[in-house]
Amino acid sequence: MNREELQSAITALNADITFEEGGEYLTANIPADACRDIMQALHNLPAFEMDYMFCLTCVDWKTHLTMVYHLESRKHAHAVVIKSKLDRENPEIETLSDIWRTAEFLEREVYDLFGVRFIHHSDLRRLLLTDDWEGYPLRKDYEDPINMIKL
Amino acid sequence: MDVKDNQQHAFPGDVHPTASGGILVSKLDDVINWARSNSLWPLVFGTSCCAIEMMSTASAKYDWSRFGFEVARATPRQADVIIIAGTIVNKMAPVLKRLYDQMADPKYVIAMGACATSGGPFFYNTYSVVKGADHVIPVDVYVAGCPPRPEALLHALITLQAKIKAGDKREKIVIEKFVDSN
Amino acid sequence: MLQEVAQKETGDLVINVGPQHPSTHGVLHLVITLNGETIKKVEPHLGYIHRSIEKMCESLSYRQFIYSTSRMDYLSAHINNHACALAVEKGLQIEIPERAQVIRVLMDELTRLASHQLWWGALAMDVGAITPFFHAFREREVLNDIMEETCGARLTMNYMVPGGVMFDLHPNFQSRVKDFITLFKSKLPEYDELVTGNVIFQNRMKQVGFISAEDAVSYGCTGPTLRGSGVSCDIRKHHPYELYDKLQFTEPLETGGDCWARYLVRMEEMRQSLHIVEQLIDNIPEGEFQAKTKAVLKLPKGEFYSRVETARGELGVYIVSEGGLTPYRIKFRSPGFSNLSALDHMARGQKIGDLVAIMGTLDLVIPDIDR
Amino acid sequence: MEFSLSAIANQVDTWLHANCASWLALTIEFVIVGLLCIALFAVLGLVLIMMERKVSAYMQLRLGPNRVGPKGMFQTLADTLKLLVKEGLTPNGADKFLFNLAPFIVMIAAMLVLAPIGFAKDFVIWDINIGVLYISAISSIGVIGILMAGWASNNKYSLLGAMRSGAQIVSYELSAGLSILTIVIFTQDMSMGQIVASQADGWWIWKGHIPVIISFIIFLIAVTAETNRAPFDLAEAESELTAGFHTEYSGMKFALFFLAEYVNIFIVCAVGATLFLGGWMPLHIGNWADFNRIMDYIPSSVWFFGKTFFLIFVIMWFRWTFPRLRIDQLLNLEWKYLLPISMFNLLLATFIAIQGWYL
Repeated sequence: MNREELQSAITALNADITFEEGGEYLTANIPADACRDIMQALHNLPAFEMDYMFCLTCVDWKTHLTMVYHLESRKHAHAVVIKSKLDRENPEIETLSDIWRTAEFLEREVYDLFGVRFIHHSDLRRLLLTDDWEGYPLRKDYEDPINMIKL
Repeated sequence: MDVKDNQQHAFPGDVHPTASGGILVSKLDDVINWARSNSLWPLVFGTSCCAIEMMSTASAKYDWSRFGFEVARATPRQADVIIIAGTIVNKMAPVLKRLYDQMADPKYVIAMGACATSGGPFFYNTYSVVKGADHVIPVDVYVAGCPPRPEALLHALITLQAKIKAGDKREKIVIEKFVDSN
Repeated sequence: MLQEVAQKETGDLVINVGPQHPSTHGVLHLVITLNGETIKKVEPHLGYIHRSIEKMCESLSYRQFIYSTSRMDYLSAHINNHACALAVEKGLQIEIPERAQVIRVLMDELTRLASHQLWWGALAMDVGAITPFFHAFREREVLNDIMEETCGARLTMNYMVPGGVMFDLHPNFQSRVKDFITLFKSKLPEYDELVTGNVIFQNRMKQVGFISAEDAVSYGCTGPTLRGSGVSCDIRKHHPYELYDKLQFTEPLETGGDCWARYLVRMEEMRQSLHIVEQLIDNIPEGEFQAKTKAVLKLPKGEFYSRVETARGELGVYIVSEGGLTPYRIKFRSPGFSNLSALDHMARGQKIGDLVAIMGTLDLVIPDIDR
Repeated sequence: MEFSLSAIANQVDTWLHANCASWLALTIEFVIVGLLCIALFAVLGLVLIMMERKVSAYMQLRLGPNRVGPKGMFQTLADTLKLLVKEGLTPNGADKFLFNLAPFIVMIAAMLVLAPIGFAKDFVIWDINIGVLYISAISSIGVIGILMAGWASNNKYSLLGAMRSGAQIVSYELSAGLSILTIVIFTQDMSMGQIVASQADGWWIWKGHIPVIISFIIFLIAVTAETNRAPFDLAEAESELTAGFHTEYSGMKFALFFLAEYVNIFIVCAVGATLFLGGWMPLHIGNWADFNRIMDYIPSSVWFFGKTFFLIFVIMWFRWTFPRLRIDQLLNLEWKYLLPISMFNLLLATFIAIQGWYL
């Protein structure tokens, strides 16, 4: 599918999806509570068959957090970026680790560094930092006067 | 308190010169130091890039086996020198301390590369890097470079040998500094 | 404490492998649940070399941050730098001169060769044969010398900059690379003789660490790990960058899905890299080695994603720019991270010795995983 | 006068008996033999470790130790001295008594096997008439020390290593024993002295037909496994179990394990040389009297050590060439291949012996 076809096909999944202009990949903003259904459809429907999640990350926009998923279909060779806005104070989103197994570790990393809680994740613990670490270092307002020497 | 007085009442733990019978003991010490300096078995310990250069030092081109360093032990109990090859982060620091504690005396430490010396390229704006391995364990020899060349590591090992042969223990040097500064 | 309790209840043996352990190639920590010698579960604990590169990059300029990435996957330092340079160039929308492209591809492939040589030696050492390690380093040192001559460093080169490469090639480069090609071609059969043909080695590799194509894709495995399961995934083929669409090379595929398949894929990749270098070494065009760029780089507001094929798989660099001097957020999609997540799946039901072999064929570089 | 160890031994014996009471002479001889054994072990350790390092360096395109003393000859001396004065740690959770006992058991077991081995013509500590049986019995005691070390260390790696070692040595004892039996069948004597004497007209490896060649190969494989050497070094398995059963040992206790490994190699190679390559017996070819006489001029001890060191080199060659086997492959190799082959081989040997087809 090319970009336009993909856009119309994804719009058909959920009416609340908006699209961003420009960018290398087609970028869709989806509501967080519908995330799991849309992702399931993107993975399972033969028209999409997005079997490969090549990136999962989060961006702190100071007012809110945005989850960013990069998906690709190995069969159809099309790719899409899915974004989902999260509340900064209480970030929660359904886990995708049972759809793409790679998400299990990537979500743990995001939990570790951004504090996003993934509901129904089988093993949500800190991955890179020690268990008693305070705060979420990749957030923009993270301060650590002891360890961090600012330049 | 003047300097002379300070030297007479030396720092607690300082080595007192023995009255007599020193020749045999000091000769034995020399022999032991010779053995120790020529048989430095490194611990297999590498955290990042420097570990690759450490492997290069072991490889045929640089060949640290010439000096008898090639018996790299995987268990800290049998190692003499720990070459900190790479960055030490906060999560690793307790492990490094533990490894050091597990080693049998006498034990020596080489901080290989900028990261182990000072945090190197990861000094600023990082939240997890220990700014120098000497915050965790005492270091005998520092090697500069990111990563240091194998020759630099060999030089560090030879410097450590010279240090052991001279009989200078870390504690002694610290004490001398203390006395001098007074 | 919890482990002790679990141990008493189930009779399983829980052992910690790492963070300091010869087979983890760094500071990976694995908690392994054993039933006798058979592995029931492997749980990786990461972060023992988490150097917060992503946070650090947020305060470095677009020229500076590239240097920290060569410390990430230090065995493919050039390719890491390349990915970052590509992402920045995407933002700046600059075309780089053809000479620079050729140099980049040459350096990438030489790095891949060096990385695979080290992997080959380390894998053999993991399964107990120490000698191949030294044979691999013999050829690797030649490559290191070539790198040093042109880039000024043996391992972490920092040679690729936005707009091209930092310096021009050293005058000796061509002749030395040609010498290396003849040398390595004569040594490759030796590699096969020493390790590939060894019956013990084959037995240690075959039917070990199996992962099916579907699972491997789901785990996000890339590079030789996925190609060993028979899925074509080479970024150089599917999303060609620089000159790769004009070059002749094949993507080696094996369908076994076990360690042996991954081994064969990597061995063939070495030959393919050599083939690519051979095509380019006589055809380096004259001209500029760097495009004209401003002294201070500013990326427009937006998101830029570049993908390259490192020696371990797909590396993605995701830059979010707010239009400032530094990236607003940067994310490295490292190949090792996803490959590692499949370790538990591959190792279950195998023996301890197999775990070492599996980790060897995944070719993990821990700083690449932890970043 | 030609050099002969037995002549020296006899002179000492005669002198002692002439000057002392017989019980005193015997006691002094015991002490001398004990001291000689310990000295031999110390020298063997130094020489073999140096040899290993040089052989490995040669295989790996390196130079090996060459800085300490002339040509690096004092390297292992420095290592030994250092280990002597290094702190010997005992872990907190360890069973202290067993932990400290284990290295000595391994070492003593290795020393005991020395008794029936003839180092030169008529130069043997105790030519017991069941020498072969004695060797195979004593050499399996060492594994108890290894199991002890693994258990007492209170370390999971050590335990795994020790268990592996136990399984391995118990299995490979069988093949080693059966391959030794082949020679016993041909010689029809269990005394090591008689076995050497039976090879005066040709070593068993030449005149023993196919069964001896097969059993020689099986013997080499089995003893490599019994001494825990690569490719059967699963008990140590550096890349899997860090250092296996001696993970927690440091200083002198570790040095004992290290030394015992090399002494064991020497002993199994000495046994192999005695059984298959004629021990101290010079190379004799049929009735070439002149040739045989020239060979006799070379002292018998040189023959013995030459053969032994050749076998040691072969075993080192294995170590630096082959990858390690996995534990199940290791046991499969023994129980599914080596054991049936050696049993069949024994049958074949018996048949040939009954028919009297050997020279």
